[in-house]
Amino acid sequence: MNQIINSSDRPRYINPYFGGVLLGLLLLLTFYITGRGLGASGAIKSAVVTTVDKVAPQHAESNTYMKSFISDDHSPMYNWLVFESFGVFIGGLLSGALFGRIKKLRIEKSPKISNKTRLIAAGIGGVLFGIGSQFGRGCSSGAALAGTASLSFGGLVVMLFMFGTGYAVAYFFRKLWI
Amino acid sequence: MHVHELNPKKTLVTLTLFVIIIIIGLLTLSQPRLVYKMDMKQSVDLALNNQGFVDQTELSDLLKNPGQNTVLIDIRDTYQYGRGHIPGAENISAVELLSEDNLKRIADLDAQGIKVLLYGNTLTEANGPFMVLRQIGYNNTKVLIGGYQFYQRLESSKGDSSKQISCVPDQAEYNYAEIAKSNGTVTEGDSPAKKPVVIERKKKTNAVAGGC
Amino acid sequence: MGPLIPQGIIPMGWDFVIALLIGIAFGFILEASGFSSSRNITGVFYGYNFVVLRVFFTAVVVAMIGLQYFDYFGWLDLNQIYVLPTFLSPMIVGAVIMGVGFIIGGFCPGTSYTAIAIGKIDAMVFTGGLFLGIFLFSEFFPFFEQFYYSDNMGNITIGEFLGISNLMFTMIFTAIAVIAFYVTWLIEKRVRKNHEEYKF
Amino acid sequence: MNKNYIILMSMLLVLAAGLLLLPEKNNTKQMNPEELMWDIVQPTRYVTTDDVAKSIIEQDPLLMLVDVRPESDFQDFALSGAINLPLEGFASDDTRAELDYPKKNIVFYSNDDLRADQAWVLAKRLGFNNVYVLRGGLNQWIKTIIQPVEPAQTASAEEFSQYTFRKGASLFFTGTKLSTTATTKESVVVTRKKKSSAVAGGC
Repeated sequence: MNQIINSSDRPRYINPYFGGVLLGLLLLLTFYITGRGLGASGAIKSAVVTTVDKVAPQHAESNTYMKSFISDDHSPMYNWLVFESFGVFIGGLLSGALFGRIKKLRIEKSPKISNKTRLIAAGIGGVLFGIGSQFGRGCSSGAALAGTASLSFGGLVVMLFMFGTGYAVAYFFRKLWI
Repeated sequence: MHVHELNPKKTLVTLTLFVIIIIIGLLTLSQPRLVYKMDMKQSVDLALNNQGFVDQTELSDLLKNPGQNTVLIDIRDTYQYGRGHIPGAENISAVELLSEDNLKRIADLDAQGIKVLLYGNTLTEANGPFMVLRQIGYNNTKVLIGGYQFYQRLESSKGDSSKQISCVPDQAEYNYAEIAKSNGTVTEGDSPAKKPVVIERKKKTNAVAGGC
Repeated sequence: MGPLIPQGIIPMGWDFVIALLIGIAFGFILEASGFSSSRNITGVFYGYNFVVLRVFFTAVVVAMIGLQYFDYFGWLDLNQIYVLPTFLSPMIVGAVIMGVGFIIGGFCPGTSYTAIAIGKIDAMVFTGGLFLGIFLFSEFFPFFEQFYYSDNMGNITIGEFLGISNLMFTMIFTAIAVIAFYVTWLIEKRVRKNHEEYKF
Repeated sequence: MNKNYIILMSMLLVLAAGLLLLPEKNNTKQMNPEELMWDIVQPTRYVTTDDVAKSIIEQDPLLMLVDVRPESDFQDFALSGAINLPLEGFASDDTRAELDYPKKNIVFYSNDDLRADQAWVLAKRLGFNNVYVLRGGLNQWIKTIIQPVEPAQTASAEEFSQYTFRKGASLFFTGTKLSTTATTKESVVVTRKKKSSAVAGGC
């Protein structure tokens, strides 16, 4: 534990508790300023609605789910979460640049699987997460993080079941990661 | 162990900042000067049971032996007070009643077993200040039914035993349902119940809110 | 005082500027904590890297405690805070689906944005998958519309559901978090002894 | 384990425990007594029977009449569109919920104005800012609206126009009584205050 490994190929991250405290304070600030928490999947939802609305407006209008997010006043992209998510991207860019993690395009995976497997898994995971986040009224940041912090019962439920399921099925997908 | 996990100093510093903010919050937390001593249930009971309402008999007794165990406080404005008030009453406005000095005085009076009787022009005018004082724990406060208007009527009818003056708070003066049923064709004097009321009303023309 | 925007202290026009700034801070913290790496994230499920748990629980505990102190000080009106409404069964189903998606995909939406920023192709595919998933959900929405709105418990808080005060729950939650930090530290030490390769 | 981590964890625990040790907060949602007293002396908290009559006739969607008398009295007679919240119930949370229409003007009335005034003080303490008292209550209602008295010949033009209005109102309320009582129970439907307007499912 006392040995200090300082090889340059090792990514340098901040202390997770430090990240946690910072994230907690940021969340608190967000609540203080805007009255609601952070979020991420909402931006994709706006993007989906916008795309469908552009490509097939009538189809979007006839869809009961999408219709509720379409307004005549402005595009669904004109949304708090879209701006916030764009900020998340920029923030990632800044941090990546600062810690020297921005490199050429690459795929991160367990050495046991091929690139193709990893990409298919990522795609399937994304689809599942997309569907799940709609049922769960938010993803890990919106429902689990911000929801639990604001003491919403639903937020706690999402957090417990999401991590619980993760542990329950982790064994079957171990090859993807270790 | 990851390299980064060996150095939680920044974390400590940040968290300490957070703690400092909270300590500042605790220190600057202003305790309100006045707090409600009654919970909602007690307050509702206070209202419904007419606790602390002083009726005509009590008032007459009080006027016969003034200054003994009750202090009268007129909460109307100085102008109205100047035009006439119950003998021995002091003039303190409702808002002033909550000043440090006045509250201390009420508490001191309570310690001596002396009551504080508030009145306005009507019962309703003094009811709010009375309820506030009671709810913040000054249980020796009372309020005069009918207010100053009722006192005036009581005075003017002095010695005239034929006139029975009474005043019951929030009493229906009419049979509303009857009037509603009679379909608007009510003419003066067709209901015996409201006859005295009409007469009474004409007498006290300056009274805005009728009743007592 | 707060929340500032709903109270009109900060005009609505600043809404999106603030959103962008908050997003930048959010993204920075996520990336700097190592959430741009899916193997870092999934480590929490295999016991070799509990960074997710640490960041997540610390953040929730700090924010939760802070919110309640702020409410106590009168700086923030908790009644005006958006409390996520609870739709119990759809939320459980959603969380289970997300759990599976999490372990297969290795990201969650927020972290995938930061991973794209540093050039991870898998994160781009994941985000594409998210897009497709939400699209599919919208398309097939009529089939489970009834289920989607079922079990509505309103804006119920944890304390209300458990029948304890929210302050008490915060204490319990903090205690659980601290215990979890210690236990995972022990687990991580043991697992790492057996594995040598953690170069991510 | 690094000593700093132990300090860190202790700090979190102390912070959380501190929440439990905080002295019981007097409910800040309640209006503090001084502010309440200031509001009590404002004459604007009263509305006249004429105002209410006008609002009812014009079907003002913002008007919410609350009868604070016992239920039996309410059954016998009530102003049209009024709901019944007897003063007894003001201690319960249900009553609180009934009054939670922040956009409406809630007018309390009783036989006279005492009970209404008491209800007003209690509601105000509970933090409802949009409450008023019907000056003179139903007694005044009958005197001025249902059975208006013609002003003396020397009275001002304003008094006469007021009298004309009252005559008309009297006809309105007594003549169309049957139809208005029928709709009394289904009072105005309004949307409740939501906790927040944020989009659901926004993550």
